[in-house]
Amino acid sequence: MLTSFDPLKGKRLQLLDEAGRLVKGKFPPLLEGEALVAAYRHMLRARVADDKALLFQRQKRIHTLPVNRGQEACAVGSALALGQDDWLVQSYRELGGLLVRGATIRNHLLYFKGSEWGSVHPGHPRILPLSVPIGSQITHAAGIAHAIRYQGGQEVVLAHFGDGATSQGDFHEGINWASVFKCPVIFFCNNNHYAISLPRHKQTASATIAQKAIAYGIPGLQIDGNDLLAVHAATRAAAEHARTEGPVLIEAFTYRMGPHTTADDPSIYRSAEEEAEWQPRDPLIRVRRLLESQGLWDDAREEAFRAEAAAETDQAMREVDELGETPVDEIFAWQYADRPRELARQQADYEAFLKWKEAR
Amino acid sequence: MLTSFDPLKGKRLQLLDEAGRLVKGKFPPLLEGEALVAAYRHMLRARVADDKALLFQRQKRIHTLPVNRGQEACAVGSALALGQDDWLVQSYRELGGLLVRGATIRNHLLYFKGSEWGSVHPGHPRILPLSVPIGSQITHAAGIAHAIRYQGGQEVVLAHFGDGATSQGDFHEGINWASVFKCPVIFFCNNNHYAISLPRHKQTASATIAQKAIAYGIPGLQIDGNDLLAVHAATRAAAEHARTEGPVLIEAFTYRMGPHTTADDPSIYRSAEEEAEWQPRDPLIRVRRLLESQGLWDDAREEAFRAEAAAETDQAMREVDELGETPVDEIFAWQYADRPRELARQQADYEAFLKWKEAR
Amino acid sequence: MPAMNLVQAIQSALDFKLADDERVLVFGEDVGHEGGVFRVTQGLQATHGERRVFDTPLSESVIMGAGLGMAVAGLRPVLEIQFCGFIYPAMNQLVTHVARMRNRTRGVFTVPMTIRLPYGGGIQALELHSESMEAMLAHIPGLKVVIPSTPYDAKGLLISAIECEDPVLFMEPKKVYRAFRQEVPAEAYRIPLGKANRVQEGTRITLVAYGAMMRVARQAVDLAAKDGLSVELIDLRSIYPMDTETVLDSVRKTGRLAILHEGPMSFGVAAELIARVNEEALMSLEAPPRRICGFDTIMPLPMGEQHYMPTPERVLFELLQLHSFPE
Amino acid sequence: MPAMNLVQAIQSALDFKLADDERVLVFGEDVGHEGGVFRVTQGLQATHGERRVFDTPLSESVIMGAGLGMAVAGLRPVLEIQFCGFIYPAMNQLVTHVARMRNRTRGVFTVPMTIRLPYGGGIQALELHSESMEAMLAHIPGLKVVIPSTPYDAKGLLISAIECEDPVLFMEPKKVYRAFRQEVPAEAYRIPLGKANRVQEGTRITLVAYGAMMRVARQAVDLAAKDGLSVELIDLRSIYPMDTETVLDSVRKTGRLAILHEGPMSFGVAAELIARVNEEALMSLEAPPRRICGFDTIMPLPMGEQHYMPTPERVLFELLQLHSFPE
Ligand SMILES: Cc1ncc(C[n+]2csc(CCOP(=O)(O)OP(=O)(O)O)c2C)c(N)n1
Ligand SMILES: Cc1ncc(C[n+]2csc(CCOP(=O)(O)OP(=O)(O)O)c2C)c(N)n1
Ligand SMILES: [Mg+2]
Ligand SMILES: [Mg+2]
Repeated sequence: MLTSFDPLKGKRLQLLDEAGRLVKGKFPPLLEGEALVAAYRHMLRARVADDKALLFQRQKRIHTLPVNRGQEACAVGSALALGQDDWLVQSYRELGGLLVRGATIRNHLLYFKGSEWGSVHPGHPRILPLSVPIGSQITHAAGIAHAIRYQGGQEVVLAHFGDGATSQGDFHEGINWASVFKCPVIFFCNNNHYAISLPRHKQTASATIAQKAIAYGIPGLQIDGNDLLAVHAATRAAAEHARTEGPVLIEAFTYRMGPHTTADDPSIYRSAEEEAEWQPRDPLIRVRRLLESQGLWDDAREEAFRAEAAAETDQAMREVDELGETPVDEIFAWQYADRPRELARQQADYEAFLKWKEAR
Repeated sequence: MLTSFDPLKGKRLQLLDEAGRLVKGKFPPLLEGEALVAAYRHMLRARVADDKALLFQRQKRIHTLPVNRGQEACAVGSALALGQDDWLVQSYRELGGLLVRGATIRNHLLYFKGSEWGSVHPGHPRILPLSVPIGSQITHAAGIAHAIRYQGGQEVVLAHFGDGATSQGDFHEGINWASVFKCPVIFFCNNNHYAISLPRHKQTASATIAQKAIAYGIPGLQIDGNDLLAVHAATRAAAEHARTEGPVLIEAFTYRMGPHTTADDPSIYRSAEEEAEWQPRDPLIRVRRLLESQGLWDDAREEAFRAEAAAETDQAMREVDELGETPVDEIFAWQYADRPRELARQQADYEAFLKWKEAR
Repeated sequence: MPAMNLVQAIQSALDFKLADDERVLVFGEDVGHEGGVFRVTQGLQATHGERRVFDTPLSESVIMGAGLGMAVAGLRPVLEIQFCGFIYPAMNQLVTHVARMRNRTRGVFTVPMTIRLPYGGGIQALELHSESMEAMLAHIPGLKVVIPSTPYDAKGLLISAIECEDPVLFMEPKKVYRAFRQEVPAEAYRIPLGKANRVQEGTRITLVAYGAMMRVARQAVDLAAKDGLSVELIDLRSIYPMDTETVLDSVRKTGRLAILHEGPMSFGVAAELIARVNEEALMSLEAPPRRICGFDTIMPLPMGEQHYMPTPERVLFELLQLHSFPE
Repeated sequence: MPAMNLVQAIQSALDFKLADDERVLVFGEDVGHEGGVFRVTQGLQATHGERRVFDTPLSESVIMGAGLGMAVAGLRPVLEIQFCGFIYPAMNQLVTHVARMRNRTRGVFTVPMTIRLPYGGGIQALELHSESMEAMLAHIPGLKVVIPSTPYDAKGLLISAIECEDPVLFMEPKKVYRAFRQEVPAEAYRIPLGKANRVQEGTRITLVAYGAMMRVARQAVDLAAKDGLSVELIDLRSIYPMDTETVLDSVRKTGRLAILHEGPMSFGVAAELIARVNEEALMSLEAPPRRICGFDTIMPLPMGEQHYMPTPERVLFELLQLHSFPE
């Protein structure tokens, strides 16, 4: 698959079209039957949690957070291609992928309420905490993959980032490193057409992001990022390649249907028409249609699962609502393995203040 | 020319072969007759100055400096394609190009003896001081070119850098910027096959550096960097393109015949055989052969010019030998347009020490 | 005089300089069409055009490096780094080129460039959206670093920064952006870089602060007054060069010094100021100077942030401790 | 015991840890086949193989970022940044990830990584080959910064750094690399991070230095002794954490403090130390502490460097001034 897609030919892999019909071609879908239902549930769960989180933010129960709507196929389809021991190096808009790997909605809300414990996932799956400095996580993926090769492991690393991230030096340096050392990384670009307000065509002058792979002598392909089956198949193929040959760059052509974060107002920089155009391409709709056409899903199941996910999210929010501020000791305890005298002193001073304040 | 060279086809532009014969083809040489003689003189002058500088360094009259031997065609051929008002953004191995633009051998030696005045060229031609942090100057070229476009100027910027520099984030960010804003820059990579000890094939996994242009949607071409005519023609074509369409990436395939700097020992990392292979490809030899075949040059002229350049270099060295240490005031005077009280105070303290020392 | 908040005052300075000087360009991530994530540059592109006010790709190193190139070519770039926590990718350009160009070329090439840098915490923001790293920046030879605390100062200092022949880091306290309004002249005026401002006289303690911490300081000074403690308050305004004289004058009078900043304590601005006061007025010090600062830890996420950010009460506590020395 | 110079001592520590712990990898620009531009890693690739000791592309940001990735995946990277002046491209990775990972993930992911960083001037080098920016690095919460001054200390500190569970910047004074030899045990030993070393007792002045400045300090102390002035000399060794106690003990005895470093004075290490001494021993100070430092300018090129770099004579001058206060 990887070699049959020349990034300069303007092709884009699609296995499931907007009407929810399987595209005839040489790549049979890898997700079928109950596995496909499970995948859809992941997407739907992420969608519900994301919608609710936006609401919770408006209620000031959590703070500013990125919005995932529209990119669920990218996150879920790619994460489903990973094995248990593979690594997920996230950006910050891959909620569905985190859930696939065992992260919880509770932790998602906890993080955005403002606790470091939100990055500590049950059972410590191999998920790096979200990465705020754009593009910087790309180099971490290269390093983890380097370690895997060194240790003779068979794992791969899936690194997510946006179209904006491709302008950063770290994108370039990270992929170059992985290419030179043939590290097992899938570089997965969620090209959602905007970096906050900057449209993709002002971000870089290359016709595609996939073609940037040529700069590193590695395969690059553009896929329909709203097509769960294409995302999954491409990531599976890339993982295979990564394990034996080295890195791959995938450009997933998608759209951020919501605002950049809850603090953003997309109406300033994009038209209602454009948003409307992407509406029917919603990645959930087409999987649902396919499942329905196969008798694997229906309105009742949709209702029931949505209600379940909503209840789970509400419950998680209530739990998080209960939590009080970060204990003072934690602020000092986790910076170093030991506690340098500087920190001990600052803590003692601060605690003296707290005592005084209480006594006053 | 630019469009006829697909960087993925493995072609390399050559107009003058190793035997000093013009290559038949669609690009007639742009340097002929007396202009070609002048170009050869620039190369030879740089060669002589470079050889002597190495010697002066061994005599401890100057400090560590980079060695140019082998790359004279790159520096001279490209600089000769510039007009009076164009900008030269140098790396640190383009002595020939500096001389073309009016810099002096004296300043070259002065800089490497250790004076900032070595970067101040007579008449202030548009030459940026050499850039030590690898690749960083690439972004400056983009910015200068941006200013040119903003001001509606017709100038172009020629930015030199090495194969090692292509691994830096600034290479990527600088070219991306220039591509997005269609800035008039010629990105000229002196691929001399080594970054200190690291061979080119360990620097990046792409088959050529030229193909990295595809990542930015701009033309990229590989040329024989030891071929003065190819360098010149490619840079001229690139300048034309830059003025109207935006940036171009040129990969000049060349070889650093000497050590990285006077502090380097290349025998650690490359074989005598390899060095011997490149000997006959010396960029000076083939131009000289061409000139001789056209009756424009001979041993006598060679001798005479070499002697002249040697005398000039010796004289420059003697002048620089005379110069004493940097006056104290200069260290404080040039940091800011004004002199912050911090600096005034530090200077006063230091001068008090000097006075005390003298009195002791 | 119109009443402006900090955002409007900065906008007004930018608008003035764009109209006043063709060499001024304003750019950065999202600063053009959108007007910046804080809307500080809102409307400027509409007024001055896309050539003057524009969006850049998401790459801080080339924003800084291209800015240097423009400056060298004769322009006066005013660039924005979206948050202080994102200055680091541009650090190489800043230290090795922007700060050095004048000295390296003996004035042939200079960098009259302004770097706008929203900074500071207390806004319950995401990671790396709340840092205060002015000490790191002020340690770099060749840069000037200024931090306004009010709309009035912001406008006057920003115009001076843009007109300065050297690179200036203009750090904007996000927490103050829309916190209050103040009368600010519609026309242009300048406040010299490198001058502190004694905003309130007092007799027993000298309290030095700047930026967003000035509001905290004012409240603490009021609280102290209620406790009968008279505190002299100085707004440092400029971190480099630093107006040591104004602080020295005050310390010679009060004998006691407290310095308040958000950035990590160790190797911070407070340490530098203490060193300078030692050098020139040690014998005036009646008590150990107190540093009221952020901790030597990363900024906690919002559920812990209130511990990190100095509050008026914490400042009061420290002032009382300082006052009661020796005890 | 073999006599080793600094280069050999560092090499010996690296060799030991490579043999001792499979998780240790050594990499950076030119460190593999060539053995580094200073030949510090010479022979290590031959002994331990290309998988353990290797060359990287010329890109500091990914050297740092990939190092972090390796550490998170369970390895113990020991990476080299070729010169202190080239740490800036890696600054973003260092500040926003390396220094923060443990705290952000409550210890799930940690970064036991050592960053070797040749630093310092006085070697008539090219631009950006002589910087001393330890204060900037020590201001970053989450990092440890150590600087040996002797071969013996270097070996013991480097082994401790590699075994440390947190990221350590190990700064190597280039000027000392081959300056002298010292007896250094062939076997492994550890010197704890964060402990200063009182290398010479004295009564009238406490002089604190570290790294390459220790040699200058020793000479100055000898000169002072000839002038009848007894100076206590402390090698700080660790910039963060800083062993304030050892300095305090000494200052309480001598009453006078001088600090010597190469880096720019303002916002430097000396300021921090003065602040700490103020906080805990102000009343012991009989004279204003003196900072003997690099200037707030870029390092001049070699023809001016001798002015910038503190010399034994300049230190002596400052010590005498300090001693004669008040005059
Ligand atoms: C180094 C850095 N610069 C700026 C920012 C501010 N910022 C946050 S998200 C963002 C846009 C990212 O765009 P993209 O990479 O396309 O990802 P998306 O948000 O679209 O998923 C910017 C500029 C940042 N987080 N890090
Ligand atoms: C940012 C940075 N890192 C490391 C160095 C040290 N260094 C100086 S030259 C060099 C190799 C440069 O190789 P290349 O770009 O191919 O240029 P060449 O020297 O071959 O002309 C290195 C690593 C540096 N100057 N700057
Ligand atoms: Mg995007
Ligand atoms: Mg090279």
